[in-house]
Amino acid sequence: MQNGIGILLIFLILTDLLLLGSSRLRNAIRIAAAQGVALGLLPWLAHGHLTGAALLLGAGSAALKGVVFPALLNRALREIHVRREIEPLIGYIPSLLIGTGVLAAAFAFGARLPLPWESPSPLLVPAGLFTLWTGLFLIMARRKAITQVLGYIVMENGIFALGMVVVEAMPLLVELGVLLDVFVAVFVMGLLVFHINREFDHIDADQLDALKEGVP
Amino acid sequence: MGVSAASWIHPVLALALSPLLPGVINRVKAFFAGRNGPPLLQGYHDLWKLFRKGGIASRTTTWVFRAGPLVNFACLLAALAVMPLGAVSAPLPFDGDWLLMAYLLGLGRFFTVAAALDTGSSFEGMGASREVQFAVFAEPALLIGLAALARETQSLSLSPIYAGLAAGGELPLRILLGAGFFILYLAENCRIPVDDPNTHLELTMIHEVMVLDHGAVDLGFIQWGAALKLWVLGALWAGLLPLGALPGPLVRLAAGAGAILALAILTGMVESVTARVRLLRVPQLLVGAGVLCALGLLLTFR
Amino acid sequence: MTLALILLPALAAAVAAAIRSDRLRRALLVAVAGAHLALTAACWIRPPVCAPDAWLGFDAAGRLFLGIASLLFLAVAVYAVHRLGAESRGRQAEEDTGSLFVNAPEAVHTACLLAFLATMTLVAASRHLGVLWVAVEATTLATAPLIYFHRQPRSLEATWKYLLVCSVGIALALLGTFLLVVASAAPDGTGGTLVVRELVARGTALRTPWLKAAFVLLLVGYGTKMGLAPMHTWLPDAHSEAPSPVSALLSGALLNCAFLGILRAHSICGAAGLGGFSGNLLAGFGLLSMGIAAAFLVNQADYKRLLAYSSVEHMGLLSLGAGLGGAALYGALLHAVNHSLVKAALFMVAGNLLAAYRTKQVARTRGALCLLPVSGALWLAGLLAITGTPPFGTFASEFTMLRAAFAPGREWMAVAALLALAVAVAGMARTFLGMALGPVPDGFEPAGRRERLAAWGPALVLLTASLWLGLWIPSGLNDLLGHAARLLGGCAP
Amino acid sequence: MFVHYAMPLEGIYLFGLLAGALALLAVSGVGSLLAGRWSERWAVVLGAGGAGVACGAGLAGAIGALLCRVDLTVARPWRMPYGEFRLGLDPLSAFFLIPLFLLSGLAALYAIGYFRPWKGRNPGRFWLFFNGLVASMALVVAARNGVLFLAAWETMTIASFFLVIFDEADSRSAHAGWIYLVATHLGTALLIGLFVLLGSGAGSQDFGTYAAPAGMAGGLFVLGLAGFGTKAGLYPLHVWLPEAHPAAPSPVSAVMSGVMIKTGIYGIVRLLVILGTVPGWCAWLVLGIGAASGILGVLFALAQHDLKRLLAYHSVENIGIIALGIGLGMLGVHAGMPVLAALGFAGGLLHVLNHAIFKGLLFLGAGAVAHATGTRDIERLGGAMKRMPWTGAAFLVGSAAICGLPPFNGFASEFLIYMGAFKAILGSGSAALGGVTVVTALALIGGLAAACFAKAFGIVFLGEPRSAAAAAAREVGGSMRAPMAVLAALCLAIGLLAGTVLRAMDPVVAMLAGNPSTVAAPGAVWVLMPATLFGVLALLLGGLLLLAALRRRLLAGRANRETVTWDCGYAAPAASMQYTATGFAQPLTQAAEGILRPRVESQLPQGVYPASGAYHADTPDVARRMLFDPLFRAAAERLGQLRWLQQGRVHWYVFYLVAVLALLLGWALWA
Repeated sequence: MQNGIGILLIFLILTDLLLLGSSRLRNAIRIAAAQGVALGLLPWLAHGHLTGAALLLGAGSAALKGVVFPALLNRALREIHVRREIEPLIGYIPSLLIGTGVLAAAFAFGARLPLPWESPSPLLVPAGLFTLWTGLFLIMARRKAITQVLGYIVMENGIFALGMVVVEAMPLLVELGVLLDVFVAVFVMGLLVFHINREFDHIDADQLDALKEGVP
Repeated sequence: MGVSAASWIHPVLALALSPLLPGVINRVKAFFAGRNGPPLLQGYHDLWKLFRKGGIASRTTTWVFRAGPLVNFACLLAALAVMPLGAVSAPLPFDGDWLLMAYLLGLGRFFTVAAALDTGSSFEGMGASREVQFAVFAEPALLIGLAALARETQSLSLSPIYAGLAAGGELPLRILLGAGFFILYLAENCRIPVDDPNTHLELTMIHEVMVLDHGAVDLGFIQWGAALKLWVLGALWAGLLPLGALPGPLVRLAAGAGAILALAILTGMVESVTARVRLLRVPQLLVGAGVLCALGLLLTFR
Repeated sequence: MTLALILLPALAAAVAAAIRSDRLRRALLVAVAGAHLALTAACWIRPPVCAPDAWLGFDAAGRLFLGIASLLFLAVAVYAVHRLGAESRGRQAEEDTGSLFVNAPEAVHTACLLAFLATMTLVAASRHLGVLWVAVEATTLATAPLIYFHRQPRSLEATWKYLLVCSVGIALALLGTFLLVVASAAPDGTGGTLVVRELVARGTALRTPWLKAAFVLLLVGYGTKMGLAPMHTWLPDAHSEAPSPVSALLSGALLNCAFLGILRAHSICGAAGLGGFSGNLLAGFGLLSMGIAAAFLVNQADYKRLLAYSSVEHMGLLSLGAGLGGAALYGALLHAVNHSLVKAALFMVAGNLLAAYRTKQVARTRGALCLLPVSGALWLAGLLAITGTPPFGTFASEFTMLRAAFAPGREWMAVAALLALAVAVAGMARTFLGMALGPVPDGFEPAGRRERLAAWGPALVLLTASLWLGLWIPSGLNDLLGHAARLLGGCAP
Repeated sequence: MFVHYAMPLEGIYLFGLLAGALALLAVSGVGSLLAGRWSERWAVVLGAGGAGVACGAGLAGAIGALLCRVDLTVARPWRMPYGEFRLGLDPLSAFFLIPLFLLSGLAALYAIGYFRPWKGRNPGRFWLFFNGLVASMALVVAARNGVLFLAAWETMTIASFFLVIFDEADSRSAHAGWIYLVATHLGTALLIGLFVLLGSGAGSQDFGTYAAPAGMAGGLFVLGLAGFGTKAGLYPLHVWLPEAHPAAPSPVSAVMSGVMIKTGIYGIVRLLVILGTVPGWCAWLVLGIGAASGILGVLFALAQHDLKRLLAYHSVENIGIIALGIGLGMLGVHAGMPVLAALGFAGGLLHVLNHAIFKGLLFLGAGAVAHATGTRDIERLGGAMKRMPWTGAAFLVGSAAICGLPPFNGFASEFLIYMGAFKAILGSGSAALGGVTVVTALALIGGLAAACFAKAFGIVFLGEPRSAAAAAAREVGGSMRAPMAVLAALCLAIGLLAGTVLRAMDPVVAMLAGNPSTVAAPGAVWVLMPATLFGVLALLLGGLLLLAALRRRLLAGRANRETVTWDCGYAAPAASMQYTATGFAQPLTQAAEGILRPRVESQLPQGVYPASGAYHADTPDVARRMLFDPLFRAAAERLGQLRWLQQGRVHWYVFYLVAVLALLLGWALWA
């Protein structure tokens, strides 16, 4: 079990680094999907035994993040003919360097937040935080609106990973509500991306800067 | 020395003798100029003549124009009621009476100025403007000087002040205030070096130009008022002399009147030896008077 | 009762989406709003009893915020019906850029409005932090389409920013919620809980570092939604681009919901003996928000953005009051009520001005008092109310908070707050007066043009309510405020 | 004292009268607004009638309360945080209520005629705010609870604010209104701090429980001085005054300048009562500010050529004189010189009453002139005396009174302050110095004021009209004349009966000068207002009548001719040849150029036969130009620099989130 979860978390971190370095949107979507599926296993691995709730939840999130979201995003990609993230606000190499730095920080934070009980894995908190940060970074450092949606999903993955450790404190209903919200959020974002593409003939979020304070 | 029958003599004396003062001054000036000059009693002749003439006034004017001379004259009458002479108490003394006196002069000035502006003449407007300007500088000097006297004699009414002063007191103080009050006397009465009462160029006049349009009775009251003003301020100055030593109120009154006449002679002399200063210099002159009075006040802080 | 309050608008939303006839749908909107307010009133008069560990139920704080939301919604519903009636069907030109656009289908709009009410009710009702999170995120999702009612680039951009920034923020709040479970769990990892009452009861048993981290995440997350600087950046865009009725609801009701979330977290920290920690954070964010907002209020060129920044400032004031604690918390709750009333009214008046002048530019809006006598007068009254001038209620609440702030050792907070308020007054007064006074610009119909009752009625009602709260606080409200303040760790003055 | 402490019953009656007046004001204001939707006539009847009756009742109540020395407090619960309806009526309040109701009532009567030309607008809008203003002012004076006071205080501000911007189509009113609103708001901010600190000791905001935290009395007094001084118009916080007063309709200017700014003085005095003792330097501060306000106020007045602006600056001057009086009083209390204290406070407070009367009169007069000619520019007026004899006579009385000339009321109050100063001078060291300061300042102010009103009255009312509008002026109607007549009569009456007025004021003075026994003892206040003084004044008037009679006799039966003004031989005197206001004041304004910094546009005559020449001097407020405007501009610039925060990129917005989060988490977990 320990190894299983350890491997899974390593996988999580590596995929994050991949995301930081990948310019092809299609790849990025695949990676995120893979994360989602992997996370679906997490509750099971984290608690050894298989409660119905954990199963349902894992399956649900895996399905959502592994199938629905990629389908959504790929469809969007097809509609708007965007292949890749061209000249991101922060280049790939710097992104990776920063990423490694933040990974270290994540471990530091993890050390500051020791799980009160014997943790399924010491990697859990750092990996979660790092994934969360990766998502945020994608939102901050990439131009395409669709990449930002992706970033949001990755960020959700990170939070989900951290959430799994407390799965049985979270009532199933609430967890489902959370999943529903995330789904609708991503769905609406996707819709907006369509609209942006239609209105502006591009989906470069950094060019959406009509609303700002003119200096008097 | 409180209010006595003698107190009432001073106002009468002032009314009677004041027309003499311009005559005296002119006579002295004439003497210095080597002329005979007008008779001493010319002032009385003028009044007699003016009070018997028919009036003439500008169409522009209103009742303010006619009220001016009367108010001014009434103010001086009231001022006489609080003005002691020769250390003889005034008829109606009270604490702070000098304030009333100063402000009565102010009231008179205000109405004279108003009357001048009522004609709408630019000359008289000019004179009025200068009059109020000089008053701004003269007022503080006068009050500071009186404050010095009050502090010196520890009393708040002219009569006790001058009574106390007559009994003795600081010589330097008397000299400083004497000089200061003399300048005020010249300025308030529009004498040389501040103003030239018998010039014939309107642009240079102050007091004379303000009364250009007045005639007959009004002019009479103006001239008499001017003479009274000479007297009142003269009395203010004369009080600084140590007349208290003299015996009996009547003698002291006589001495006071004599002092006022002497001041008139002095004025005549000054007028004949000095020239009129430039209008821009006048404020400096008055500020100088203020400084003298302030020094006097400082002397009392010891 | 509780469920009815939540389900009524939710179902109505579904129905509204299906209704074809505009007239019917609008009638439904107003009717549901009225019914909801009636239920709310009933819930105020006889609070429904609920099990201690129930997830849903209205405690004092919940009832307070429910009341605000419900009252505002009715007023806005009436106004919105008027505005929708005035909206043109086909393509129309955007006020300032002149770009052509069409409106989103009105059915969707109405449905979203009702859904928005449902989610806000859920927020007020939730006593379980997980449910709270779901509800708050749901409000975001329900409002995004509302902001994008005018299908034009600027509002699209605003919607994108709103959705992205708020979703990210609230996601952080979710993480905070999880950490709270860890903080509350027993050593063996079981027994973690998210029921607020339960958490408060456990008090100091909660794990400090986890609780601290949780609070920071919740504060940043919900603070984003509440519009605390520097996470407020989405707010001016969304408020200025949304149709005025929606702006009114966002500013008056939505921000409060987020504030409620923060208050819940704060009360837990207080119970755990970390009141100082959370209090200082709240006060700090409060002052920062007030300062930054004040800076943007000076020489603000767009009057809807102006109102938005003013909301940021008042959210800062609320946060400051909550942070100061004690009677200031009472003041903050009272101020939440007052601010909602006034700000909603102002946004509705702004809507009238926008409709009349066809511009949001302050520079091109002159002589409102002559062009729209009623709206112009309300605009000035709103200025006085929003700047905390007695006898408006805002003064009472601000005075209560300032009085608490003048405690020894932290007078500087009171001074800083007063300074920010003064800057805000100077900035807003110049803009508002310039708009209200002066001659009507050429090309506009002269004064005396009739204004529809529906256009100014709701604003007048809300402002009057605020005025009334400045003259006399009804005992019912006073008790409620007191209870809520005590519940959240404060006290009544 | 003739009447001893009142039976509570009387007090209750008087109090009821007051409360009734307040209620009536509120009701009639709202009623007038509603009635105005249907009939202008009824709006005026309701509004003016309500104001008139209420002010009458209030005046009666206030005078009664002062004479009976009522001192009682009534409290009703008020569900406001820290709030309570605690109203009090003591000599101090009663005294301030007297001018308040008097002037407001007369202004209401005046307004009827003043607004008659404004057809087609709901007059209720005016009456709502006017009656509201009066009511709130009365409430301010009667309030005994901090929250209630502040509420009334700000209501007063709002009401007057709406009256200032009453002419909403005038774009300048926006500017005036802004300055006014901001200034008063800043003042109120200070007051909030003051009241909170005063109440911090006791848990309540009840004046009775107020107490200064140890060692903070001085600081609190400064706080109050700044807060109340903003409303009162003390230099340099007066900047709103010369903007707002001219912008407001004249009856409102009269009330604002005559009464409303006095609530600031009331606040300062009430604060003195609450604090009990303040450090000595506070007295000096008040003296200094008073002197500055007085001298600078009158200097700037001298340089104005908008009649109402000129009067506004004179309000600054007179507030300065009042401050001088109060400062002397504080000095007296501090130096243990009860008579000095009594004189100072008595003079200051009497000047409050007097200024209300003559400044009200002057504003109403100025309003009448503007009403008749359509202009307030002195340079375009002239010859009004012939056309508006009533207004002219009233204005003349007001001018003499404001210059402190006998026998009018201004002289009485300035006399007291002077006497206080001289008492101080007779005394020792520091007090004497204070005395000298006051004497010098007052003397300077007196001279300058005389110059200024010689100009204001002389140029506006005398000579020939300087414009067609001025030539076409007609006397105003009875409803506008009557108030001016009443006020003019009061100027003279108080001037001659000041002693009696002072007797009535004795309990007020006793509250401030402390230790009533010394004040009430012989040799106290009114003894220093000696009967002889009034004897001399009577002599003055008698002499005047006598002289007038004499003149008539002398001129009887003689030829009295009329002709043109003597013009140095120039055949056709024209109105444009007259001295202008600017020219009249020029010697003095030039002397004070360094302070006034006027903007001069002059076109000197050119050539041998100059075709034209012009001289125009404009004197905007220096405190505003040199202090506040640059300050506000700089602040706006600094704040504007923060705008890059909102530069439109959503990436940055998310970055703010992340940065804040990282910082706080770090701080939470490590610190």
